[in-house]
Amino acid sequence: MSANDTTETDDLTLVQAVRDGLYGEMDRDDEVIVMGEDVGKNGGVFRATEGLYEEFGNDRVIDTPLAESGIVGTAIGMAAYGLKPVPEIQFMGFIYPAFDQIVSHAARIRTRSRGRFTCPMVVRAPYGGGIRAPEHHSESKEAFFVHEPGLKVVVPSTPRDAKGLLAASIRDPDPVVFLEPKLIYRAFRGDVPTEPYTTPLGEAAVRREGSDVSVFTWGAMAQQTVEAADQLAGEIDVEVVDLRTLSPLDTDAIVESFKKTGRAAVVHEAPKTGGLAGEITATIQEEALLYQEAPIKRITGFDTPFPLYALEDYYLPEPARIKDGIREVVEF
Amino acid sequence: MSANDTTETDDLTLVQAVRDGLYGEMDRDDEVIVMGEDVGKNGGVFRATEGLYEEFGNDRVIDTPLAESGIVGTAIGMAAYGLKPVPEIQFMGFIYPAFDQIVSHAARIRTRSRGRFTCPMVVRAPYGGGIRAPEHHSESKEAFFVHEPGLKVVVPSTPRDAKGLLAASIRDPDPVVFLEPKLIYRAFRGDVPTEPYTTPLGEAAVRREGSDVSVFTWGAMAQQTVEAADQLAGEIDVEVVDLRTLSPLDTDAIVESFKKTGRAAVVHEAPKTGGLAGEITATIQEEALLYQEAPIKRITGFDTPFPLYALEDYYLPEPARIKDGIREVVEF
Amino acid sequence: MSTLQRDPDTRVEILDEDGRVRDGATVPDLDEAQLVEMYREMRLGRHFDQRAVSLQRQGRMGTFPPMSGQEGAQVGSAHALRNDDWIIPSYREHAAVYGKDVGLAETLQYWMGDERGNQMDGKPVFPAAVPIATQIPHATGLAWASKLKDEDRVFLCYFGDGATSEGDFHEGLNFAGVFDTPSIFFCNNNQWAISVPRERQTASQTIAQKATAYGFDGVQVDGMDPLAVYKVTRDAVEKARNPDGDAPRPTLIEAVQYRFGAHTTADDPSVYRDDEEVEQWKDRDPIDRLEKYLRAEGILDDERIETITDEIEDEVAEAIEAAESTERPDPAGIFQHVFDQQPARIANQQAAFERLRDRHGDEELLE
Amino acid sequence: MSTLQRDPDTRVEILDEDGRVRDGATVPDLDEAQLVEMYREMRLGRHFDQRAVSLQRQGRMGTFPPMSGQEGAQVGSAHALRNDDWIIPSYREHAAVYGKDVGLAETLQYWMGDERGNQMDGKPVFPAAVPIATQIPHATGLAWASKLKDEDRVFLCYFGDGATSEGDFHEGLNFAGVFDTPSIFFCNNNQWAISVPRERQTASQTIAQKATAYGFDGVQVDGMDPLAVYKVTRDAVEKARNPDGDAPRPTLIEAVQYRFGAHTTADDPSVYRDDEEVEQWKDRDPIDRLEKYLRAEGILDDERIETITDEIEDEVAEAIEAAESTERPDPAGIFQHVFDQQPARIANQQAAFERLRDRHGDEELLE
Ligand SMILES: Cc1ncc(C[n+]2csc(CCOP(=O)(O)OP(=O)(O)O)c2C)c(N)n1
Ligand SMILES: Cc1ncc(C[n+]2csc(CCOP(=O)(O)OP(=O)(O)O)c2C)c(N)n1
Ligand SMILES: [Mg+2]
Ligand SMILES: [Mg+2]
Repeated sequence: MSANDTTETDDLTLVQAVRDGLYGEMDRDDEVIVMGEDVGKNGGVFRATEGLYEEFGNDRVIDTPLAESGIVGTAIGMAAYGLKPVPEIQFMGFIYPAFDQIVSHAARIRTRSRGRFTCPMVVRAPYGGGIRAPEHHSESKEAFFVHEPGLKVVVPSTPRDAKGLLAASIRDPDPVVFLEPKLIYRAFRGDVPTEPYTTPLGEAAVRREGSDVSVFTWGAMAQQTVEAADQLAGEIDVEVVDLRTLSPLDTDAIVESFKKTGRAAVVHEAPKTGGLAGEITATIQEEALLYQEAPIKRITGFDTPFPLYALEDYYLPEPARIKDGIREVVEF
Repeated sequence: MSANDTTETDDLTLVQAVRDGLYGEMDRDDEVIVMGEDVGKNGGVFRATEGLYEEFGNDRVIDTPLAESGIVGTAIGMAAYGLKPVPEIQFMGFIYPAFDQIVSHAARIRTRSRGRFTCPMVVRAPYGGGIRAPEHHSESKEAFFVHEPGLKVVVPSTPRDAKGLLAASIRDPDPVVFLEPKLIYRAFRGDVPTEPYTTPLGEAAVRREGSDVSVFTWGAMAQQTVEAADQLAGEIDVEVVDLRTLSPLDTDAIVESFKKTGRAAVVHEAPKTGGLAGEITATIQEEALLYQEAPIKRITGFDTPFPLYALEDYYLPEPARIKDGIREVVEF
Repeated sequence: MSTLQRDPDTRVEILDEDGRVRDGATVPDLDEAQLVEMYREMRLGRHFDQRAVSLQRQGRMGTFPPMSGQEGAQVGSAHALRNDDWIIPSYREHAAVYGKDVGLAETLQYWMGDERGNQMDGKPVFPAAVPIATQIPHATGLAWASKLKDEDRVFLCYFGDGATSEGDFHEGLNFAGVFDTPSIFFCNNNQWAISVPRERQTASQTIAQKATAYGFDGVQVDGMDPLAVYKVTRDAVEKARNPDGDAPRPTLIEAVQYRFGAHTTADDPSVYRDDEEVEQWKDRDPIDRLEKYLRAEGILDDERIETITDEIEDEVAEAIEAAESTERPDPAGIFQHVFDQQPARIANQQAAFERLRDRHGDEELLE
Repeated sequence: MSTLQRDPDTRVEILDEDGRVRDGATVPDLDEAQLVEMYREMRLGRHFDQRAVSLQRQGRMGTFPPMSGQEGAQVGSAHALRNDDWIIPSYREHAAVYGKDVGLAETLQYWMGDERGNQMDGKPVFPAAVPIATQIPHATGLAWASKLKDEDRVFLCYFGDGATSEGDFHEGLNFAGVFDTPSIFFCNNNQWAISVPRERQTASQTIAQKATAYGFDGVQVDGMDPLAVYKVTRDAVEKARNPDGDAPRPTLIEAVQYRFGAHTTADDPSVYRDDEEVEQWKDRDPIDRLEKYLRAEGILDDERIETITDEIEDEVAEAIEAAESTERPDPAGIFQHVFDQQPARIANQQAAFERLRDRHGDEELLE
C-alpha cells in the first residue's frame, strides 16, 4: 500500500516523519511498544517520540534505565513473547553495549529455535556526523550490522521514506536496525502521507536518473550526492541510487543501474576500509564485470576515528569531494 | 629480527606456539600481563597459557571474573598506565560484551588524547568453526574489527607465525585484536624458533606460488586453500597468499600477486555479505582493474548464522568448494 | 514472605546432610506423589548425566555440560512453578527443563549439534543460553511482556555464580526492580565458574546480598536440599504472582551447591581443584538426602527405588535411542529460518550450495 | 574508618542549609587557605559554567554540559586527593579537573570540538568520557596497574546516577572488589539522568547500598556540602592508600546533589521537571553554604569576596580569550595519532585529502 498522489499529506521534516510513523504504528497495533532513554516525558532527545507518552501512556512509551544491553535484551524477551518493541538507542555511538544482544541474540533467535521464537523488534538509532555533536555522537557503522546474518538494516533519507520504511520495519517479523541520518533530521521538509503506509524493505530508489555513471549511497549522503550530481549536470549525467535498505541489499537495482552506465561510485560516511562500498563493489563485479569501464570509486570517510567537530566537515564527503570522485570515474 | 635456518627450533602446534610466544614476551618484559577467564591455574581452556601462572605468578597471569567488558576495560586502563596487558577472550563469540570497550576506547584513546595515552594491548581470541563446539563458539567476525580505525587485526595460520606475530603484536604500541584459528590449534606441528622473535605486522606471506590465479585467505582457511591448490596442480597453477594481518592490509602484496595472475578469489569463513572479501575485491579493482580478467570470486561462509555442529562442515569452505570457485575464476 | 526477608547470609535449610529435618525447620506441603516425582527426576537427571558424558566420550555427542550435584536445585525450583510459568535456562538445566516437559531426547539433540533440540515447541521454556548471563535480560523482558499483557505468570531464570559478574546480570536485575516484573533470578552457585572459584568471582560475601543493589529480596538457600529450594522458590513465586502490597515482585535466590563433575566434557577439573573438596560436597548429595528422608517417612523403600531405577534407565535409554535415530538435520536447514521470508541472496547461496552437493556428493564435501 | 562504615542510608552531613555546623558534626581539619581555595574554585566553577553556556548560545561553542549545583561535590572531593592521585572524570567535572591543574582553556577547547583539549599532558587526569560508565573499568585498571607497580596512589572515578545502571559500572566495581584496587567510585547523584529521575533509574533505595554487591563500603554524603564531601572522600582516600588490616580498599561514595541547569545546552529541562523542585534544591546551594560558614568563621568578608569575584571573572575571561584565540586544529590532525606509525592506506588518504584541499580550498570544502 504505497502512497499515491491523491493522498492527504503533511509537510514534515525527517524526524517528524519518524515520529509520525511511530504514532501510526502504535495507533494501529497495541503490541507496538516504544522504549529507551528519555523517550517518554522528554519525547526523545531529538523529539522523535514527542507526544507519544501522553498519547499511549507509560506502559507503551517507556523510559528505561540507562543501559543499552538491558534495553535491547529486555526488548528481545518482549519480542519473543509477542510484543513489537521499538527500542531507541540515543545515538549510534552508544549501541555497542547492546552489540552482543543484537548480534548474538536478536539476529539468531529465529534460526536457533527453528522458527519458534522470533524477534519483531526495531532498534532505532540516529547516526552520522555533521551536527557539531560531542565525541562518539557522529559515527556511521552500518557495516557492522550488515555483516550479521539475521538482521535487516534500513536507512531512510527522505521524510516520506522515513515514515514508510519505519512502518514496514515495525511490521516486519524480523529484527531491524533502523538508522536515522540525524544531519538531515530537520534539514528540509517533504510531503508525507497522513495515513499509515509502508515503503517496502529491500528496494532501492533511483533519486536521479542518469546515463554516464551510477552513484550508490544512503542516508545523509544521498542529499550530498544529489547536490553534487546536480552541480555536474551538463558535464556528466549522474544516476543517483539511494539504497535505503542495506540488508538485504537490492542487488538487482544496483546491477541494473550499473549495466546501464558501466561506471560507478559509492558514497558513504563510514570509514573506507571494511565499509559497505567494498561490498557493493564486489557485488557489481561479480554480477556485471563485463559492463565495467572504470574502477568503482569509493568516496567515503577516512580510516581514522571520527574527529571532534572542529574538523568533522573535513571528514565527511561533501559535494566537492563527491564531484571529484565522480569525475575520476568518468575520466578513467 | 626474523628467524633464519640455523636457529634452534622446537616442533610445536599452533597453540603451543602461542603459549611459547606469550612465555617469551613475558620473560623479556615485566610489563606484559596475561589476564582473562581461566588463564591462570587452568592454563586457559585451550591450554594457551599453560604453565605461565606457575612461572610468573598471579600478579602477571590473572584469573579474572567472568566479564569481558570488565576484562578489556580494565586492560585499557592498565595499558594507559604503562603495562602491556594481553587479555584473552575465551572464544570470539564472547568478545561482543567487550565490543564497546574495544571500538569506542581501545581504538580511540591515542587519537582522542592526541598521543598522550596509548593502548599497547593485545586481545587474544580463538575463532572459527570446525571443532564441533557448542553454539556461539564458531563464528568468524574479523571484519567487525577491521572496520574500526585504530585497531590492528592479526591472524596467524602457522605455528611459526603464531609466535612471531604474537610477539610483534605485544611489542606494538597500538591495540591488536589477535585471532587464533582454533580449528588448526593442534592440526599439525611446525618448526618454531626457540628464542623470541617477531614476524612483522602488515605483511602478507605467499604460501604457494602460482601464475594462473591468486587466492587470498587467512587463518584456518589458509590450510584448506593450499590443499585445494595442491589438488589443482597440473590443471591450474594457483598462488595462495596468506594475508596474516587484516588491518592494516598488505595492499602491495595483494596487488602485486593480482597483477601477475589477473584473476583472484578470496576465501574466508565469515559470512559473505560485508566480509573482507568485499574489501579485498574493491581494493584490487581500484588498484589494478586493467589487469582483471575475471570476476573475483568470494568463497566464503553463507549469509546465515553459523549452524550447530551437525551441519558446520557444510557451512565452512572446504577444498571441493574452493576448487570449484577457483575453476570458475579461471574458466571465466 | 518471611522466608525471603532475612539477612542474606542466613541460609534457608530444611534437611540436614543425613536427610533429617533440621530443628525448627518446616517441611513444605508436598504430597507423596510430588515428593516421589521430585526424587525420580533427580535420579533421572543423575543417570542422564552419566550416560550423556559417556556418549561424549564415545564420540557420539559433542561437548556436554554435566549437572551432577545440582539436581536438587533444579528439581526443587522447577517444582515450585505452575504449569504455565516459564523457565529461562542457561545450558546446564537439563533436569529443570525436563520438569517443563522438554524431553531428554530434545536435550540430547541440541548437544548433538542439531538446532531442532532448541525448539521445545509449545513449552514455556526459552532456548538454552550459552553466552553467559545474556538470558537474564531476556527473562526480564519476557516477564515484563507477560505483566503488560495482564497475565499472572512467573518467569524463573537460571544462571551460575560466574554469571553474576557480567553486565547483563546487573542490567537484567535492575530492569526487573524498576519495572517490578514477576521474575525469579535463580543463581546456581556451584562454587566454580570453570576454574575460577566463587571467592575470586566477587568480593561480596554472598551472591544473595547483590539483590540489595536492585531493591528486592535476595535469599541464600541450601541448593543441595530440594525441599529447602522448593520452599524458597515457592515463596518467591507467590510474591511474584501476588505481591503483598508494595513488596517488589522479583527475588534473587542463591542456591549454594556444588558441581561434582567437570565444567563440561572438555574440562579437566583436577587441574584446578582438589578431590577432597569434591568429596566433602558429595556428603551433601541432594539425592541421598531426599532418599533418606523419604525412606524415613515411609514413602520410599528398596522396592520402589528399584522400580524407579529400572524406569529411569529405560527412559534414558529410549531418549538416547530416539536422539540417535533421528534423521540428521537437512543441510538445507542452514538457509532456513534466517528470516521469515528468504532474501534473494540467501536463496542464491542455497542454490549454489545444492549444485555443489550435486556435483560432489556429501561424502567428498565432508571428508 | 567509621565515617564509611555506616548504614548506607545515613547520609554524612556537616553544614546545614544555612552553613551552620550541624549538631555533633566535626569540621574536617582544613586550613584557612584551603577553605578559601575551595570556595574560590566553586565560585570559579559556577562562573565558568555560566559563561560557557552563553558561549554556546552565541554559537561560539558546541553542546556543553553545565555543572551548576554540583560544585561542592567536585571541589570537596578533588581537594581530598594528593597531588599525584588520579581523577578519571565523566564529562561534567570541569571544577574537579581544574583542581588537577587542567586549565579552563583546555576544557573549553575540548567542548569547542578540538581533541587537544583532551590531552592534559602530565596531569594525573584521564580524558573526558562521554559514553556513560565506560570510564569505570578504565579507572579500576589504572588503579590496579598502579598497585601492581607498588605505588601508593589513589584513583578517583566520577560518574552520574544514571551510570550506575550500565553493565560497566557493575563490572568495574566488581573487579575493584576482587583485585582490591585503590579506587574511589564517586557517584554524582544529581537526581536526573537527562529526563529520567533517580527513582526510575533503579529500585534500590540508595546508590550507596549498591556497594554491598561488591563487598566494600558504600556511603551517602550530602553532595552539596563541600566539607562533608571532603571528609568522606578523605577517609576513602586514606583507606585506599593504607588499608586497615583486611578492610577492602575501594569505596563507593554517593554524593546527593542536584543539577540546577539543563543536562546539556541541547536539553530543555522544563519538559520533564518542575521549577519548584529546582528552587527547593537551590536552597542548598553549596556555594552559599560554604560562604556563610566562612563568613561566620571570620575567614571571608565582603571585601575578600569581591576580590575573589574579580579574580575569577578575569580568569574565566582569559581562558575564553585563550581558547578562542588558539589556532584552529590542523585538518591534517585527522590522520595523525591513529597509530604510532601511519599505515600506507592512511598516508594515501591524507595525500588525497591534501590534493582535494589544494584543488578546492577550504572555503569550498566547508561551505
Ligand atoms: C559471555 C561468555 N563468556 C565466556 C563464556 C565461556 N564459559 C562458558 S561457561 C563459563 C563459566 C560459567 O560459570 P558459571 O556462571 O558459574 O556457571 P556454571 O558453568 O558453573 O554452571 C565460561 C567462562 C561464555 N559461555 N560466555
Ligand atoms: C552509553 C551511553 N548511553 C547514552 C548516552 C547519552 N547520555 C548522555 S548523558 C546521559 C545521562 C547521564 O546521566 P547520569 O549518569 O546521571 O549523569 P549526569 O549527566 O546526570 O551527570 C545520557 C543518557 C551516553 N552518553 N552514553
Ligand atoms: Mg558456577
Ligand atoms: Mg545524573
